Amino acid sequence: MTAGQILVDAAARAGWYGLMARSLGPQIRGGESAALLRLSPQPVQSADDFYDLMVAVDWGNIERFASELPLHAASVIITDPSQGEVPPIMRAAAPRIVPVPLKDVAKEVTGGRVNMVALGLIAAAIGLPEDAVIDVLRQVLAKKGADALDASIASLRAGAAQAAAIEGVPTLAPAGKVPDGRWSITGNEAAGLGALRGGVRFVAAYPITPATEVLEWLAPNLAKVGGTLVQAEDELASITMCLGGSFGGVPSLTATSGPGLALMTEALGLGVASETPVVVVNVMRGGPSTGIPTKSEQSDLNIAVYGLHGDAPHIVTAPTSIADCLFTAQWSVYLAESLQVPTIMLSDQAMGQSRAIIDKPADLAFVGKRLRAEATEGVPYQRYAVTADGVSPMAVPGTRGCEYTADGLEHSPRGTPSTQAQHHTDQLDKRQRKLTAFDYGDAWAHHETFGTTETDLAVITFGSVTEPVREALSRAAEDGISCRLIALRLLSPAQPKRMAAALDGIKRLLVVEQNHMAQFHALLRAYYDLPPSVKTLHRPGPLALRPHEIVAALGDWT
Amino acid sequence: MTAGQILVDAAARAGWYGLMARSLGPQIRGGESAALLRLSPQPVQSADDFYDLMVAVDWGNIERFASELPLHAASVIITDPSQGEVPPIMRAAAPRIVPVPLKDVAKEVTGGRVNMVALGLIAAAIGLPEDAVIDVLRQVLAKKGADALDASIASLRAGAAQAAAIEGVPTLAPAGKVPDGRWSITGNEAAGLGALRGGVRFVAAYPITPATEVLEWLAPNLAKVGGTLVQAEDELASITMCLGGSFGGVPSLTATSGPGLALMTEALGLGVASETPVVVVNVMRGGPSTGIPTKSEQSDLNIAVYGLHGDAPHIVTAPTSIADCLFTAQWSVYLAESLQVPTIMLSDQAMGQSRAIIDKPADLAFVGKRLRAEATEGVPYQRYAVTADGVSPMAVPGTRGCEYTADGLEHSPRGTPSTQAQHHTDQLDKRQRKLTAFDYGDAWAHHETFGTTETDLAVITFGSVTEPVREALSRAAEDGISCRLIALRLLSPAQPKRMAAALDGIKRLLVVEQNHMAQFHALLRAYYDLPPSVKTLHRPGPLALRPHEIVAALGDWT
Amino acid sequence: MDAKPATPGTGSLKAQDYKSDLKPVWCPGCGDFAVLSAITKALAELQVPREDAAVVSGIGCSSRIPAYTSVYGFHSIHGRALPIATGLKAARPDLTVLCAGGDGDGFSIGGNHFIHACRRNVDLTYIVMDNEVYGMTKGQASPTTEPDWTGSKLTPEGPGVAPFQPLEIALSAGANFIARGFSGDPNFVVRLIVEAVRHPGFSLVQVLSPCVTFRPEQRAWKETTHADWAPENASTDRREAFLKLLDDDGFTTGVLYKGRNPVFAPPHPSSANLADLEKGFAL
Amino acid sequence: MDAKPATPGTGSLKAQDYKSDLKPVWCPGCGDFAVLSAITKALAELQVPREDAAVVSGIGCSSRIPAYTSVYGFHSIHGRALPIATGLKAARPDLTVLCAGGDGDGFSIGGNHFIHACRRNVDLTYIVMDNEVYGMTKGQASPTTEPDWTGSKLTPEGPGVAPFQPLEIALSAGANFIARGFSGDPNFVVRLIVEAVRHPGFSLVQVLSPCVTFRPEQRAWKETTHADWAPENASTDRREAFLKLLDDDGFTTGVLYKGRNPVFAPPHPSSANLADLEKGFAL
Ligand SMILES: Cc1ncc(C[n+]2csc(CCOP(=O)(O)OP(=O)(O)O)c2C)c(N)n1
Ligand SMILES: Cc1ncc(C[n+]2csc(CCOP(=O)(O)OP(=O)(O)O)c2C)c(N)n1
Ligand code: SF4
Ligand code: SF4
Ligand SMILES: [Mg+2]
Ligand SMILES: [Mg+2]
Repeated sequence: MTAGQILVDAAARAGWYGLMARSLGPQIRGGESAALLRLSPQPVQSADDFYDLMVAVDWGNIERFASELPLHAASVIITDPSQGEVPPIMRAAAPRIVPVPLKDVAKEVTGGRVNMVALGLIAAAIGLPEDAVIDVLRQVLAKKGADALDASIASLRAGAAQAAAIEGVPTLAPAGKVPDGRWSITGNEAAGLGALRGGVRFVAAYPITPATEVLEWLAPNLAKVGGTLVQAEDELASITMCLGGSFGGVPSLTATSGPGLALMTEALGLGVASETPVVVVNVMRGGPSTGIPTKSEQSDLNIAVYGLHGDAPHIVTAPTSIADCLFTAQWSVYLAESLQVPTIMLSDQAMGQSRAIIDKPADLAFVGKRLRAEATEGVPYQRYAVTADGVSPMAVPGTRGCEYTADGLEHSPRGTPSTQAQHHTDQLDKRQRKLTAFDYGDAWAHHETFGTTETDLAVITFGSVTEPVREALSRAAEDGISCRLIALRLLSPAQPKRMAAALDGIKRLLVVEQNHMAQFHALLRAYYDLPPSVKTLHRPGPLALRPHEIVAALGDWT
Repeated sequence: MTAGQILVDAAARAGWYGLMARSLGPQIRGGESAALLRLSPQPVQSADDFYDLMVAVDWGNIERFASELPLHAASVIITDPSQGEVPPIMRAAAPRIVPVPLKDVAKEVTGGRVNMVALGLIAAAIGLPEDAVIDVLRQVLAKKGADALDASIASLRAGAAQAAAIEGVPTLAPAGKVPDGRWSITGNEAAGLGALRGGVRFVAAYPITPATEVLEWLAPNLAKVGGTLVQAEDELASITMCLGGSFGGVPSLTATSGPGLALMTEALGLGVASETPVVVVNVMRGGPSTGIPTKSEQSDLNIAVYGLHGDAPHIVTAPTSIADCLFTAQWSVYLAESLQVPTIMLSDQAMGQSRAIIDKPADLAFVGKRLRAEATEGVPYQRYAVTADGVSPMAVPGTRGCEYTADGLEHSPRGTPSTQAQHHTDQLDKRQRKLTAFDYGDAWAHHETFGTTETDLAVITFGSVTEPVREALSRAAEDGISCRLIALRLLSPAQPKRMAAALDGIKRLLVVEQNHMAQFHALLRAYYDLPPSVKTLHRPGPLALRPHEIVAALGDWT
Repeated sequence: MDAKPATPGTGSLKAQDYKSDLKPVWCPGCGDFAVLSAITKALAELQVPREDAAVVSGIGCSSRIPAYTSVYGFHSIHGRALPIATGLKAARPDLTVLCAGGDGDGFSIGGNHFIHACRRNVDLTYIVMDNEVYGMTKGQASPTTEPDWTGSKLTPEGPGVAPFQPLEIALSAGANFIARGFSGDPNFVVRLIVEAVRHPGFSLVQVLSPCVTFRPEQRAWKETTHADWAPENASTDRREAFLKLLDDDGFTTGVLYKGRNPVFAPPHPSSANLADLEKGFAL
Repeated sequence: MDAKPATPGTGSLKAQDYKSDLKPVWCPGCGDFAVLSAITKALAELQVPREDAAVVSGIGCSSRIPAYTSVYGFHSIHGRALPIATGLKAARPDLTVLCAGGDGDGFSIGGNHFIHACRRNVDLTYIVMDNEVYGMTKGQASPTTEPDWTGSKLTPEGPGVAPFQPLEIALSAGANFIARGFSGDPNFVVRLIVEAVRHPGFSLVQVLSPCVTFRPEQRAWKETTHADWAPENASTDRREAFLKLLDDDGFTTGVLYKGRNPVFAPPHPSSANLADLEKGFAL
């Protein structure tokens, strides 16, 4: 376990909330790496504008990720003088620099480690009770014996002893009462759990960064609840294995990222045409092509919404936070199963691989329920019956009297391949209708008003950008700028009526997203009537959108 | 050669123009089939509203494709009474029905064939000189000997003898002078030739309906001009083989249809990121999934424009007619090579597999010219140099001193993998800039004004729908409705300035396309400012959009 | 899922009961008619309840087969029949899963799934109707086509590539049951399919099935095939099977090999509920 | 394209000249360092002009290799190195084309291209750094991983699938040159690569290349490998090669097989111009 992880866990024990992300260099193992933490007495699921405290154990290759570590004049850098000068790039914001001979301090402790020294120093500087840290260490080092624990505690304390010299680091208020039943979870784990809650019992997997943890969390846990996971030879196989499992009646899911999703689109089209439900959790990373596998970006929106050939209506969802990965994954399974349609959930690296302390999520009723067919004596079963709501009862192998052949060729209601215009139109209509007629309820978007409801200003966003937007809007509200937030959880199909209601009275709209081409803005333009004045704040990864930038974009108008 | 084909060829010899499409049933061989012809003294590249004459040799399974054969009250059906009653579905429009005992007539000729009898009858009914037909027969039957030819001629004449009984079939005016140097060509062949004219010398192929003929035409012809064709194991291989050939400096192309394109998108993303030009001719068919492989539809627009993961700007073109397949294929190669970018040309089954008599196309100057790098002593070569126009000189293996590694990971100007925000932004910017800054010239769209220029009405369309739109607008102009036509040849990237100019003064816009979801309309909304009143006429395949329907859609306003 | 055993029943289902009422789109004389018949006869012999069997296919003439049977079917996309069948069987081990298709579907675009299905050894039977051509797309060379076949416009001088050897590859890749039949000897094909289904793990039955339209010369297979791999003498030793293959002319029919590789494990019985798992996240 | 012969030159280029100035991202001790070295030494021995050689790879730790050389390179996408190399060589037969990557890249996602590259026999050399794991994605089972390896969270009870046998599959699929090396014996790997490049057609060099991070036990390969397939005794007969493989423990190094299959034909010399072709459309 990394020092950063120990710190978050200790903070959690002390009753705080927190968030940890990691930034890794290109080296496969070793090389530069940074743990990026935020701790707070209130729930937090995204990063702040700047880091208050930076502890630099080593400056190697800092130029490769300095821009991911914004500091300001109030920041404090603790640096070991033996590592040489603080590089100019980190001094640009004129932070306060405090030299602490971390390595020397560690050397003076028997079995001392520089990471533990830094940990002790940070804990002391921010007011994190030593007990909480030692509790975690005890658990982490359980198997390593008493000596290891003692050495770590001694290192901690040696570090803490250096904290006196440090001023200006904000300390956290002690938590009144440690809230009960909180969880420590990443977005990828939450997606895995949401899948199980939604009823998924078959998973086919091909590893890819940054989605692998969804699959790795599911592997042992799925087995425990009687499900099956197959490691496939590639993504063509993983998605089609899922279609096979789902055809068999077992809710099925896979997880991937951009390059893998690209390989799945043909099969997703088969899912659409044959009306076989399946869920793909796509954890987005920098693109195009192999791009930047370890960094976050929201640039797979286009392929998720439009990437299937032919007229192929399907569902695209996006969680709005780490915790919401659970809800949205569960909801995605529910939608896929209810509507017999492939559903792509767009998570991203920033949510997927960050760990947060969250309140225990509620248990929800969204469990996938497929409309099943049973045989009726004398009435031949029509798998693709043209129904009013577009959903046709689906027989599952084992159901006597409903034997049918699922088909990716256009077909008659019975499923027989057909080139007839009428069959084509009827089936296209029903596949579209089942999605547009369905009542997605309030979950379609997260709505929130900051300040007064009487405002003509709104922000539309989605995915992991939602949390920094929320933070920005809270701040703006404090400054007297009221704003409505619409964070879409349902990216496709479009919900024009709900959107019209949500935008009622809005004259100025800011669209916030993390990609280069403003894909979300183009999607909104294509399917919604937007207010007269629309601005976009869009930027590709890897830099997170920070609350102050969003505040600034709002400010442009006001 | 089918009787339909002989008829078109004979008409061409007689100085007429013509068009032939085929409609086939599901049987792999045999089963129902129809030859759909249009003949005219003027160039024609699309079907009319109704067929004037229908000769039915057999009514088997007519209900499967009756809707593809629109008749009106002025139509004439010639039917062999031995085949039974004309089915009600074909009598719906109350055409005139003329029974002719085709089979009996054939039987009376030694070696007589019913197809030849029908051919003779049709030729005589429409005023096609017998000489022209016999000329073609002589060529077609060259290898079969004099007896076969004599029998065919006798059949022809026996058929012609029946023509007297037929009234009401419009006859064609004899061509004044037979125009020189005309061609008989399909859209797929034209695309193949355009590719060669553009400089393509490497092709990798995986067969798929209705694109196979592009590859089959290229196979022997490419070899003749020193190029190479490799039959690949699948589309993942065919597109990546093309990237390999193109990396080697040889302009490369493949052809496919929806399902194959879906399998190519990951590799196309690599083409975008590594800036490796390649052309994909995508001949659209009914979708989604395997859909309706033998019928036309324009429903791969979304995947072509948006189907790559990440921010992956690339080019999408569409020919506006069978003849234009040549021009647009050549232009597509030119664009791909000039801008070092994957280019998808969206053709469709209706253009690709129809044969037309056209005037010999002009020879154009659009030959792919890639900006090549040469080594400069002392200056290390930067493959992805950030240039003003976004195009970086590309070294080709064999160029001493410019050795570099192409990469699909985000990279520095030199090509070294990088996760840095600045590198990412710079490269995303340049890859976008090279496309948006380029001057596509007038070819971006086919413009035409029908009636007076002072009109507030326009139609935007693309692809094979263009020709019926042109015909509709000519008719509307005769009725006093003036209209501007903008048929986009460049579907992506968007050309907002050119479009604004083209739409200057337009208040009413009709968007015409052949798919279910109005994909083109959504694309236009996303990237262009459209006039206040926009209507769409969209319908999936397989039924062609007929001129009168387009006229009717215009009429709704007026 | 209820785990109904797919064991022989009372003998009440006849081959005809496994046929649907659809008329195949195949050309008259196509070898695939006999394969369809053989499948239905094999199902009758096995007495698999119709609702407990599924036939999965890709795209091609041969891949049309599922809808011509009266069991569950999935006519999917080109090349992906095997992973679909794999997912189905892994999720629903109670079903009898057949997978069927052509040489193009299985060995060209689907080649990767083929070798990995051989290795993975999920309990299913894969029937490949090999006509050494892409029938559906009007006659191009497939992986099993002879290098000098000049019948396709796409490769007018012949594909020029050594033919794919399905049985050798299957054996190398770890297939657990390997057989070859000829559609002109349909009763033998029935026997091969029955044995394949009964044998645990992944079973390959290559059926030489002439394409009378694009490879009319394949009618001569009647003369060239010879049933020299008697099922009762199938090798259980890979070395022996390899040696047989090295002497094979491509026309030997029968069962080449019956292995005893461990079969892909069925899912675990459920032992926990979600609340148990969620404890893992609690602080 | 000018057809510069890629024949040995004056001996002026050293191994070092084939190295770029980039520092590999690999973990200290990774077997791939030695493979990189071996490639550069082999190029030096062959004296291929730098501008006339290209190394094509997919994605994975091992697939990073092109940029560490100073010849042309294409670091492409996962699994597609072989078709890119095939297209390059088919379009530019004057170049010396190497293809390189990992066991996951080549045998899992790239498995179909692998078998078809073996058959197609384009003149290129494919070097697979086999570490029986997906290194880049932090240690999951690859096709060559033992069924009982429990080191991955994705398959906590082991992948449970029989390992992919690269050399057997290559031989079955028709590869024309098949060798195995061990990164711990780099000079031998140089020899294998040199022979592979010199041999016409498709050459496979599997190099056992330990992943010290996720498969530290592979350090023991030093003891288990044995160079018993002396290149000078390579089989030229497939039967003999199969028999050798049946006795192989997976650790024999050397050249197994050198075939004489016809090499994929280079493009035709140009004999017509476009105007000639266009005559075909004239009425
Ligand atoms: C992704 C994709 N590529 C190509 C095709 C076109 N296609 C349909 S069937 C087929 C080949 C069929 O050959 P085979 O599997 O041998 O079946 P056969 O028709 O010979 O029985 C091809 C290339 C397709 N449907 N999908
Ligand atoms: C389409 C796609 N799927 C998955 C991945 C993720 N991925 C990157 S490398 C790799 C496996 C690498 O294993 P191997 O080829 O053995 O190389 P090694 O790292 O062991 O050298 C995977 C699965 C990807 N980049 N693209
Ligand atoms: S084309 Fe060949 S394989 Fe297809 S149905 Fe006809 S005979 Fe059978
Ligand atoms: S993870 Fe393994 S294969 Fe990758 S660089 Fe490290 S040691 Fe080498
Ligand atoms: Mg076939
Ligand atoms: Mg590996």
